[in-house]
Amino acid sequence: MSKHDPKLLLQSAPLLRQGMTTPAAMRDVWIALLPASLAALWYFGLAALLVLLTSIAGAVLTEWLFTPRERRAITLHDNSAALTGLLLGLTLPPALPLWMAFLGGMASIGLGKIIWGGLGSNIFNPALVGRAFLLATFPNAMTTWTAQSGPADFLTLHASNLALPFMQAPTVGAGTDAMTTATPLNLMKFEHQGTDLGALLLGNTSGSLGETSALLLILGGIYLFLRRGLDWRIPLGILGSAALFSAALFLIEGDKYPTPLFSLLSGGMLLGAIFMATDPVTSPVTPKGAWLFAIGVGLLVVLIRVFGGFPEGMMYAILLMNAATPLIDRYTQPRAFGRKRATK
Amino acid sequence: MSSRSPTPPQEPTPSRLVGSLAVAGFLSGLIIIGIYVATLDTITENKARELREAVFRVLPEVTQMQKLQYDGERVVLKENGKDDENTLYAGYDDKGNLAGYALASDGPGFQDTIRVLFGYQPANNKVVGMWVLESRETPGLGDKIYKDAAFVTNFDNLSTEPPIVTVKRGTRSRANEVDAITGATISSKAVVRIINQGVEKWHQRLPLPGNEPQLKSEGRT
Amino acid sequence: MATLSNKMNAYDEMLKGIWRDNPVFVQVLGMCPMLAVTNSAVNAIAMGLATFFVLVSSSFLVSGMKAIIPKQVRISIYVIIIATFVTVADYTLLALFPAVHKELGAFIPLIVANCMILGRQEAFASKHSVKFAVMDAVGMAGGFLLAMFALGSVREILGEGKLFGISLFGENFEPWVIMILPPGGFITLGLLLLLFNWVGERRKQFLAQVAAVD
Amino acid sequence: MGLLFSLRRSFAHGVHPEHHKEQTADLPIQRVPFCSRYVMPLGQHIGAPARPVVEVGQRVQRGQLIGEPGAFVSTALHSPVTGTVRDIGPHRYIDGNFRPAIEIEADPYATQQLPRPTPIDWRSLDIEQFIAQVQHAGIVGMGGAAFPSHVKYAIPEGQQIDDLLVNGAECEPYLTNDHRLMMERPEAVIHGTEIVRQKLGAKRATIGVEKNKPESIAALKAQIGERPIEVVALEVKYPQGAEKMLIKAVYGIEVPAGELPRDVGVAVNNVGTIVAIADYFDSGMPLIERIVTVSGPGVAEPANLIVPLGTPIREVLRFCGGLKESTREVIMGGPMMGTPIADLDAPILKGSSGILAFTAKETGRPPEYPCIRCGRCLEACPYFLNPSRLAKLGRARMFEEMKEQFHVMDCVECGACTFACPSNIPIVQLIRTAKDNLRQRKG
Amino acid sequence: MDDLIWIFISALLVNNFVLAYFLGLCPFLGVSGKLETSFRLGLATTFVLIITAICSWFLNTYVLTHAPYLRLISFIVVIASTVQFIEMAIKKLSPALFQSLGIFLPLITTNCAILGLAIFATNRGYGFWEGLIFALGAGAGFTLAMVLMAGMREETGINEVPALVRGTAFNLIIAGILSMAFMGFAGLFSST
Repeated sequence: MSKHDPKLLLQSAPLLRQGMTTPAAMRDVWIALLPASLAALWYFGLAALLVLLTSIAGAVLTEWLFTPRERRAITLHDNSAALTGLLLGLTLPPALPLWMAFLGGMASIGLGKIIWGGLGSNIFNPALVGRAFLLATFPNAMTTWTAQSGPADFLTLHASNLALPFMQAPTVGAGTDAMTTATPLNLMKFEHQGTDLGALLLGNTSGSLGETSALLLILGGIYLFLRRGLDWRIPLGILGSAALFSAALFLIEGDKYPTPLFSLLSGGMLLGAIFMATDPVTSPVTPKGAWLFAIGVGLLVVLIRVFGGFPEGMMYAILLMNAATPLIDRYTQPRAFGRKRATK
Repeated sequence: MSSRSPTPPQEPTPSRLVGSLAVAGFLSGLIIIGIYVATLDTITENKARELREAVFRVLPEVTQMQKLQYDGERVVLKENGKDDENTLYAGYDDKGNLAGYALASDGPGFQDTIRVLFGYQPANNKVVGMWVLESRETPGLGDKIYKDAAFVTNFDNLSTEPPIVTVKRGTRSRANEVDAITGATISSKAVVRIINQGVEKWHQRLPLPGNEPQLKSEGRT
Repeated sequence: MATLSNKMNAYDEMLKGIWRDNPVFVQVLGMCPMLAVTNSAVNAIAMGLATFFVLVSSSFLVSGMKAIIPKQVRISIYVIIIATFVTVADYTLLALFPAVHKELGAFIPLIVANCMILGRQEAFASKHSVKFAVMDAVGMAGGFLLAMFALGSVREILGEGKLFGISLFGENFEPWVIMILPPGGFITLGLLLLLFNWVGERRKQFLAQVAAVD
Repeated sequence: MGLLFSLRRSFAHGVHPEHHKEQTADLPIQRVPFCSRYVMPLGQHIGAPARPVVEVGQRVQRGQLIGEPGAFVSTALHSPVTGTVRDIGPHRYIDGNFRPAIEIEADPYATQQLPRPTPIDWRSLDIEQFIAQVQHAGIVGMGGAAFPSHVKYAIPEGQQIDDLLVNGAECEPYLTNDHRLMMERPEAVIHGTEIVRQKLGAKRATIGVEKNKPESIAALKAQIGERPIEVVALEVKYPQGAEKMLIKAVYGIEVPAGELPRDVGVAVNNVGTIVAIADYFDSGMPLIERIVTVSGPGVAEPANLIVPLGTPIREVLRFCGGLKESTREVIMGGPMMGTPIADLDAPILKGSSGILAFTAKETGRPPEYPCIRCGRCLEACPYFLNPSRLAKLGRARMFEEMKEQFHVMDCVECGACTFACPSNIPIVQLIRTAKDNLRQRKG
Repeated sequence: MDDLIWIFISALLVNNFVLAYFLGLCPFLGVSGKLETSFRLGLATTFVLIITAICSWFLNTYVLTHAPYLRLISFIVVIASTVQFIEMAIKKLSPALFQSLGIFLPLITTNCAILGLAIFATNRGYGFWEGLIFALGAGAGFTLAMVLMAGMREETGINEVPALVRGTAFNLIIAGILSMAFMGFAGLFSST
């Protein structure tokens, strides 16, 4: 009479799950990046589209190549490789040769992710690893900024976009020099010249594809926040500490240093604070750790921008704090319930 | 694999230990002194030639030079000995007239310390040439401070009164302005700053016109 | 000793340093010069040759004098011997190739601190006959030189589009600047090691397959 | 902060699963008819198993002692029916394994009527006698953990219980047995609370009920009268019913790790337990039946039932119209912490608060993704542990580190982390494995 | 004063001994598995670097002006014996300190960071204070790199790093990316 019931599963509790899944979380980031990506197309035309697509292609192809066959279905399904490619693409200058964008996508995934054991195991933000690699490898191409073409010349392409693989952008002369412009950060660093805040908000300045429009980035951030897709402490901590630091500098010597508002709206500050630093894999998992991390990023950005050699320091600030994340996590373990204080 | 020692292990006396160390040290010293003596002439010659080339590069129309030293009060002749921060070189033309001084100066660059040698004519507050002795600036960008001829020639005739400034490439208009290298503004500025510091340091020390040190030995190049 | 040399083949001793026990790829020794001066093939070879000279001469001397070196102070004496040869190499390079010496700079004296050299004295030269010690040193230093050259040429080819200063891809080649910078050194060596591991793994698999077929 | 706290009484962290209580919340408690065969496992509570005191073939009365406590941390066992002992030996337990049990065949001709109530004068008992009575009555924690209740009342020298906390939180989804009990028998709840409060010498008693049971709260409040009892409405949050979380929610006190509620002067009892005690002292009838919620999408007619202990689960489900075709898994207890049932012929136990049947929709495990350290599990964990780290260390089998640095032994396995994980990582399962390993190493 | 600050920042961040000069790679790759050990090794190295700076300044000022050819050998001998002497002194004076730091000392003396510091300080003609600050910055930079590396290695130790990658190759690539991140410090305080 006593028989084992073969039809019954024996999965252990809990059987209930909340609705969010990892691929869905990644999709949310895609949606949040949509306005900024569309703005890139609006401002920079077809070139932007091509750069974004090639960097995504480089990332996805590398992911596919180096993932063991049996895990491909899962890793490609989680949307993360393509997201890395898109994030990288948004940090690139519009006139970048496409082969470099492709290589950057490969470096992002190869050096930033696969080597470490795939999604979730990496210490550094893969997109920024790709960008740091490109910036160190092709410093000239990566700091050549072109003026916006605007929607009227949507189809215009930069000759440099189509450079042959491993070759330089074809023309370096008066023709291209006329097209290149300085980003707001360049103007600030080297000429101590501010940029109209309205332009910074809307995004009709030069810069990397996804960083120009502060307004649309904030919009994406709000969407992500509402979807619980980001740890609000990180953007808040970064922007807050950066604003305080630059406000202090501005008060000391106003004609030399930028206003805090300029600091927050210019360059990759918002793109980094909202979309890069908040990458959960590479930021601390504990709330206290998130604050420390964010403050560290904020201070480092201003330090590098103001006292360092680069006009923009967001990428380096995030990478450096990524490196410190294991330590931060270790020393900010939450105080376990009923225990005196946090132990390491 | 290990070969066993044929003799039973025996504790050598301390004096033997010290003795063998001393012998080793002595022999090593002999070898080192030997190679030092053997190569000294070539090395000295190499260094002198290198220095001469550098000095001739930064001072136009110079054919002879001599080493000087600031001793705290004035500039005196220094025949040989180690170079230090108070060493400078005077360059002379065919006729033995002073053409200018070659001054070394260093300071932080984009990556590491940059050391430059620049030709200076105190009489008309002019830098007449610049040569980078040492730098680890970024290849392809910062290294243009010595690889980019257009940048180097900026310093061929540059007024130091008021101090030199860098301007955006192509906008050079005044006598004290230097065209920065596109994409390597920091390195360009570093070179200018290093030269300004050098000028500031040396301007007061150099002898007044008329008191210039004479070329001591004729024919010495 | 006679029986020992029958078992050991001097050429095997030499060859093992080049692949199986390669000091860089397998034993991970001498990393500092390996990374610091491999930004061009010429520098890499110059450094490799200087190391070669120091290692082979030290091994020769140490194995020749092993009977008279007291055990208690052997390390100090090895260091003195090595430092002497390094000084010799330093001055020779300075006299004959001042341009190369300028590039290598402080890293020539640092050959003294290359753990591979002291390691070979302690682990091999002090226990074997002169012939084997020299063969071993030649193998190890050869392996080191080879690794240096591999890294140096990869970095120079990608970093400048040249090999031994000769342009390979024409004027328009876009150099990969990172390759001549420190991160490029780390990453390239890491990837080379990865390749080395992978080849080793494939070889093992292949051999296993062959064995299975037999 | 204080104001905020008084407005929203709860603990920090935790999760909000959909509570699914609507299926049974309005169904009055029904009695299940007797069936023919009952199995009473000797060990159905934490602690030592009971020792049988009957023999095969012996006739037993309903409520008769059939097993005596095997140790102090152990309780008595009573026959749920009038009938004959058929077997004393291994029987299927809910996990599918065989465990020692007493099988009783019900006498089909017996009325199964309870004897006339013989109230016990609890007021005259001293604390030791009270403890012995509770142990004799076979009463255990009815919330699911089945910890012998009398053990909680044995307060060491020098300690004093100031507060009796009655746990009516019922935070597990689907379950409504405590809710119906509080609604239908509030007087028994209050009465039992008074008995235990007075016996423990506590000054006050508090009944904590989650806000999603307003009828219960109202019913209880109506019965309090002048007694020093307070009913507290708590925020709806899982795991509110975990002992230490409830204490935190009600008093704002954290019970130090490794210590018991009594160390902060509180004793916690489930409402079911409290009612069982009240019933025992009113009627002399020990624990032989309990209220079970039968629910879940796989059950045809969900219900709240009074079920004699030892009733085969199959019989209970049959009373509820049987399982639907789509049922894939049956759970004893709640969906968050319950135990999967391997064999439907296994019996209802003292700790069986619910029998829940689930379909493919709930049991289908979506593919597992790598941990992206999103931190949702940290925000879920009521014990402020780091589940993501624990799961990773668990995979790497670094158990010592889990214990020393990340306090894995503090985990109560509430499952909130696994519930919250968007990557579908079986976190609590990995933690259980680690804890088992650590316990075995110690043992 | 500005000079001293720049020497410190440069040795600490911009031209980090490990990440830009490749000095001290043996311990960096070998001993950075555990955070605790890494930190202590970093401290001990800093200590030896400071001794080295003092020794090399002394040698440069009083001995090597007369016999420049003895530079290498005298650095090695003097530094090694000074460290040995201090090691013995610590052992006697403070066994606790010896336990936590002293055990690393013999390891460190053969480290190329030590000799590298002496040679760099000499080549650059640093004076006493400059040398000392240089040593302090280099030591702090070494410790920083060690500690960051150890944190990352402990973290990745429990991740599923591909078997083929695990080991030195992986550590080198981590170091490479860290070195890339440190490039962000280039030009720090040199442009103002």
